[in-house]
Amino acid sequence: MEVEIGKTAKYLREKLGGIPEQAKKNLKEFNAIKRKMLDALKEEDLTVKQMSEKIDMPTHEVLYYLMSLVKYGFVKTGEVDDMDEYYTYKLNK
Amino acid sequence: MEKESSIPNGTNSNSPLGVGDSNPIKNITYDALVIGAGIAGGEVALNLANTGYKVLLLDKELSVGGKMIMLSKVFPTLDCAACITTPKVSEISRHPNITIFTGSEVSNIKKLSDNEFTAKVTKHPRYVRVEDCTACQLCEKACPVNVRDQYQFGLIGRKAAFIPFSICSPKAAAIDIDNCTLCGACEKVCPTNCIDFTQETEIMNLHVKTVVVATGFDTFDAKKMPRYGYGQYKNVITALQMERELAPTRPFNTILRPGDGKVPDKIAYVLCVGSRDASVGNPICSQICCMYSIKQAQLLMGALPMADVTIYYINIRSFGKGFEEFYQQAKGMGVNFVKGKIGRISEKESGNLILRYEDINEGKLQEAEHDMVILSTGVLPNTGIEKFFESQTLTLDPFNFVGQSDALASPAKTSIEGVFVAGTATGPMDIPDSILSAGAASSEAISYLINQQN
Amino acid sequence: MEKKPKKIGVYICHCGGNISDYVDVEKVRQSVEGEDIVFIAKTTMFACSDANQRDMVEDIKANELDGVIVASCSPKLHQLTFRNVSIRADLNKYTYVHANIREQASWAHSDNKMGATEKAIHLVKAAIAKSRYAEALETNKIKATKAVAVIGAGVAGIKAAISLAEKDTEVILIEKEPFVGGRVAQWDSLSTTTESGKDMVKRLYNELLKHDNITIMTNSEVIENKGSVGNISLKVRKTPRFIKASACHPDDLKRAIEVCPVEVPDEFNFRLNNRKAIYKNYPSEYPQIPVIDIKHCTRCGECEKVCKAVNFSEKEEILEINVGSVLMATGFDSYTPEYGEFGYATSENVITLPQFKRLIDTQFDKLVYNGKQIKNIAYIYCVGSRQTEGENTYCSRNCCTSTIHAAVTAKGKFADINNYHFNRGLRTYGKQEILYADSLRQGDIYLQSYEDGLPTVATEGKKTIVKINDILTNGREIEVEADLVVLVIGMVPRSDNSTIGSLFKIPKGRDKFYNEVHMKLRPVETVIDGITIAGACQGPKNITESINSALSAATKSYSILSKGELETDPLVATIDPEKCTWCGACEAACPFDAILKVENGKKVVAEINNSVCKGCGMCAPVCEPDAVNLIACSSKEIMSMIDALV
Amino acid sequence: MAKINPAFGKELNKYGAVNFNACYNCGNCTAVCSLSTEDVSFPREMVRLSALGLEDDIKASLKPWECYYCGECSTHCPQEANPGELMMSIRRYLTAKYDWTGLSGLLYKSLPLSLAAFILTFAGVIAFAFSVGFELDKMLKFGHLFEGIAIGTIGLVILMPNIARMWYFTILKPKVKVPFMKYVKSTSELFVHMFTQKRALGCDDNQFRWLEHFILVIGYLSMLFTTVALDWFGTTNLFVIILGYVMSAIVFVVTVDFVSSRMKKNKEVSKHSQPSDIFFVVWLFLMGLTAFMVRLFIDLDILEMNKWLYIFHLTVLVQWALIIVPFGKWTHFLYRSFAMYFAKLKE
Repeated sequence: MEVEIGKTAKYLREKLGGIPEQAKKNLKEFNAIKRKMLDALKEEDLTVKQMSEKIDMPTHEVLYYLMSLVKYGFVKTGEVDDMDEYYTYKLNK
Repeated sequence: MEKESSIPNGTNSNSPLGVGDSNPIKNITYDALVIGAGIAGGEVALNLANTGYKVLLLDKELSVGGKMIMLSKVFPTLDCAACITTPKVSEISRHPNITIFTGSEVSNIKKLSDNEFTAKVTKHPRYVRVEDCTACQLCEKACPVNVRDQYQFGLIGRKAAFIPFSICSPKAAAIDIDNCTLCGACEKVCPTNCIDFTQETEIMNLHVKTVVVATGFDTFDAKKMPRYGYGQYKNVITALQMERELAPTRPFNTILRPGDGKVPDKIAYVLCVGSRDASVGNPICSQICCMYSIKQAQLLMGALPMADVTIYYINIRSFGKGFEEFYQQAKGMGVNFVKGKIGRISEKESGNLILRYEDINEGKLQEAEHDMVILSTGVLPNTGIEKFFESQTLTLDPFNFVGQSDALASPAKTSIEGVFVAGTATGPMDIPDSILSAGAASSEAISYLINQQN
Repeated sequence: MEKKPKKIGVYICHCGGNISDYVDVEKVRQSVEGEDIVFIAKTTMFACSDANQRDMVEDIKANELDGVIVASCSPKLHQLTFRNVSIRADLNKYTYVHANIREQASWAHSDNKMGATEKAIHLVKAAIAKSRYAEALETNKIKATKAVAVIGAGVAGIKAAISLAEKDTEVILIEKEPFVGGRVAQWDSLSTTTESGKDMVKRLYNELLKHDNITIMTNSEVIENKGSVGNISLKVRKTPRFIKASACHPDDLKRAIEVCPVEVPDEFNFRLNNRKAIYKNYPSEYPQIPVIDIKHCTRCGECEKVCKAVNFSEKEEILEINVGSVLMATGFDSYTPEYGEFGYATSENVITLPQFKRLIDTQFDKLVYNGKQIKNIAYIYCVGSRQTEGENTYCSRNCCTSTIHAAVTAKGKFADINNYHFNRGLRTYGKQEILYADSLRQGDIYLQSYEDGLPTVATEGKKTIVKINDILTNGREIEVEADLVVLVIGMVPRSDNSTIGSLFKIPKGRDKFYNEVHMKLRPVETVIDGITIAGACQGPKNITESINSALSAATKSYSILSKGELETDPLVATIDPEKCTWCGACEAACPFDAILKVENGKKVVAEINNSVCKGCGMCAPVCEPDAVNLIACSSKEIMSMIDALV
Repeated sequence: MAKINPAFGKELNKYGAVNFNACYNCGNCTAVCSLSTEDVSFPREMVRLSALGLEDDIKASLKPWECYYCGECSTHCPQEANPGELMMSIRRYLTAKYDWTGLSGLLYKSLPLSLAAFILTFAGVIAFAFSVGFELDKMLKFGHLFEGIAIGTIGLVILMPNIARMWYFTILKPKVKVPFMKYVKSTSELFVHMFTQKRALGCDDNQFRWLEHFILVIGYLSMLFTTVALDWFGTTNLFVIILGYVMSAIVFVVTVDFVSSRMKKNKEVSKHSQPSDIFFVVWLFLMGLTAFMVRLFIDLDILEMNKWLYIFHLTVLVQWALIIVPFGKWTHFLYRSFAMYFAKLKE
């Protein structure tokens, strides 16, 4: 079987007969969370706690996703509060 | 990077798109096989290569450098670990006598005669042709998937097409096939067309004259001590996770507690988590936890000048060269040392943690509140290596580390003549001791090789 | 002179925050990119990483650069790394210039970010100035002698010798004492094995004998060292044994020892008993020939009467040997307590741990000291280690385990003894923890103090009372009436380190033990090329650790010499014979004896021995007529650097 | 100033202590113990005192009685030094030390001696039965009389003096000053603990064990009251009869669970059970069971034909009253409550 360079994913997809369910689910979930978080940040800059209340998600998960979004360049870290405790996060425009 | 194609007696297995050819099992031959490309295995490979022997250096991870390359700074000199490992790693990967197989495993090791070992090498596909990858990260950018990054101990996410970490070697992307949605986005953006989903697991027959086991160590799984709440209380983390938070390539770019992103200011270290503890099956001392905790405490005091750091200990084991001075220095910097093992940790609604301990100096039960707790988890053997030896038994010690047949006079010798052991595969040790142990294994292996030639 | 302007590349390293946390690396880059010879100026997260090294090679090749500068950490760490980058890019490695902006800027001025950046800019500019004049140089190639002198025949030295000999390398094993085996020969019982120390030495010695490329020299001392790596010539003084090995029957020798009337304290048994002037420390000792301790011998002639082998006409010999590398395995000394320290020398019930170990090795059934049966033994830990007042601030690493091992052995051997351990926190690291647990289970009692509340030893009549404020019992004062107090003395650098060490110019650390170049990168090498260190001369170690370091050092010494040829740095001093007036100032200033006085036909001038000169520059400033020039540190280079700095 | 006595450990081993020397003083046991507090921290202190053999300090301490042996400290001990079992052994040791007769100590340390005592009492009962010609009425009458006399005598002659000695060791000798009014005011503490053992509720995951124990104590005391004060075997009052049935049934049913767990040794608490622990529960079980059956046989009117049953019951009763109550584990019941009372005084 000849496979075209640059289109090998298709080959494996066909060979496996589809995409692993878990991977599909995980991607869907991440995209939803990403959208929710970015929408929330469109309105105002938020700390982890505020985000947690706003999108109803435990703070530790908020931190994980938010920091991942910082890593991917969607979000950036803002100022720290007066107590030097919590940072706010904002959209990276 | 040309390494992968310089395999003697073999064709380049990664040749693209040769789909359909049923891969015949290749034979490959080297002088020495070094299992594990951590700091000990790397040192052995270098020593052997520098004296002219051809070495196959093999690691199951995607990068060489083992645990050390993941660390922040190292005690007692506070050199950054990367500054020490990266040049070594670079030397290893450039060396004409060393061939590196990452993402690979070895099994069925048989001793046929005195200078003749065979083994089966399994090379898992990376789905990236390493020699073509420029580590441009465009695939990483294009990949839509987000999963927990194992190289950051789950503190942050990464893509399914990813570069393991910034100083990894080989520095090339890899595809996490379990989490990949096979959307092909990475392929579309790759400027060198190095992504190749047609790659398959390769099996090779290896012939070598000597084997060095440098499989390193594992750390204690803190979840086995529910009374410390690891996994349940999000602000209880392990020292390796803190190591990442402190490292130059840190996930949060500052120190944050993972529970809610607060900058911690009362930090506690719990020593002897899973070491010196027969009740969890590991009665021996891990030898490094005191020192790495003291080191992290010093780094934390530097990163967060207002923070309080307390280390709860049974005995401080600062026994090595410059260690005691390093411990005294930490005391001088204001790190609190409290003698008493932590009995239980409970969580408050704020995410802060209550630590229960007996302050041995006072003989009194005490409770202390901290906003972040680091469990200094102990060193455990990386089990299973003995199962890969077939014709003769690789004997283990009572703690399941690789046994030393003549521990005092020839510490690198194992129960099988011609198989040597280096670094933490024999038991807990720090970096200098691992390197010395690797030096010893190299010496024995070179002598063995010379002896067989004569 | 200059054909076309130079093109260089400058790489400024973040050092993953080590530099960039304090120095604005981007600003540094901007302020140097405009310099005339700078063709490329880049910043990088880790200059030393494989990826960046690759980039550098590509940059050099693609842009045909004439030289590169990396502004990063100390050149001690990575100068070599980047010189090698130059080589891979087909540049002469001496066109590479290193700027240290970590130790000298970011670390030194972490309180002043502006100033640190400013300084870093100056340092990089100075490096650019140097690079302007940096010339391509050729390394010197020298032939190396494939032989290693191993100094010290303790277990580390013996093991290193065996390992080198196995690698087809000539070995000269030099031991100062008349017998080999060092400290390990003094112990019967060793931890983690049933083999005695003496048996282990015997086993290793027999292995030594199997190799005919090992020369064992006992009673021998190095007294002179010349040359440098690859070609080192040593003078060794060999003190005679005064006994001809071949000539005599062992029984006669035994008689000779019996009849000797001289008795001197036996150092081998830590002065617990006396030995004769003609002696062997123990029957199976190697070499298996007794020795006459000529310092104490009265020449009475009794031994000569019973044994033909005694030969007082043997003379001291000075031997010259040539080697390519020297492996130091000279070991350690035990700390000698001060007079009165925990009752040492003032109370007759106070002995040291080595003495105690000899005591239990030499006694059976009952433990008796000074004619008294011993029941209660108090061990006082950290005597001479972890001192708050005193020089030895370090931990001696293996005394905790050694003491517990002795205590367990004693309890196993003698009925009815009680062990009391007055410690400062047990350090039975790693698997040694099991021994500690065993000792607790057999009923040993541990009492702990901190540095500010050490135990006291008081003699009340015939009793010796040890008191401690025990932190394990809420700081209560606890006392033990001890029949014997054992001082757990630490390891200290050997008293003769200053003589033999300075002969080889081996640097010492804060703890006065020999110092390695880098604890993790080059743990057995010293800054003196070709001189490696092994075992406890580098710092406290147990047997396994000593052997590991000995084998590592052997590997290093071997890899230096295995090719038979060495490259040496061309960075040496040169003498302009025209200007030189031979005043001798340079010779006096040279720490490496690299300057020779020669007559060149016309006049007496100084000459540099290139293979010995380290290019340290000590000679240059003392030369009044300015006849000394340092290659790669020419006045032109230095002056332009100074200009850039100020 | 304290002098070490390393031989003391061997003495404690005779009371059942196992491997406590292995302790390296990390304090984990104190830290995991849910009853330990800043002011009253244990068990490590007791382990340390035992290792050093500081006997006077152990005798002066009430801490051994503050422990209800949930076993957490032993489960989590990194050195497997069994601090929980050590506390138990110290309680046995203290019981022996409080006992002025010295018999407790002998019985704890020597199983043959304990067995001999049981056999001797059995012989005594047989001898008595013989002397009254195995007449059931006489035996029943005597049995009832014996109960009253034994309670009084043992209380006055053995237990009261022993409590006094406990008070001497823990309050008077260590020179703790307690105003008289405090003695009066604190008495409530004594009875609350005696009847409820409420402190044991503080032990983790221990609610069921506490409840079982509580029911047993109430059942036992009520059975005692029913048989002694209300003359259960002699009464015709239906209420008393039923009460006796219920109470004795409670005693033997609950003890079955206790015995079986001792036999299985599956819980930390019962891993190192000593004969004295087993005697205690087994005899309690036998007391409940035989009393129940005796009354049942009376009601079925078949006791006359089964005199051996009553002799058996009487033997159990006599052994209980003469061995286990004054010198055996029964005394825990008293010492614990008094320890709480004295602890209150010390506050």
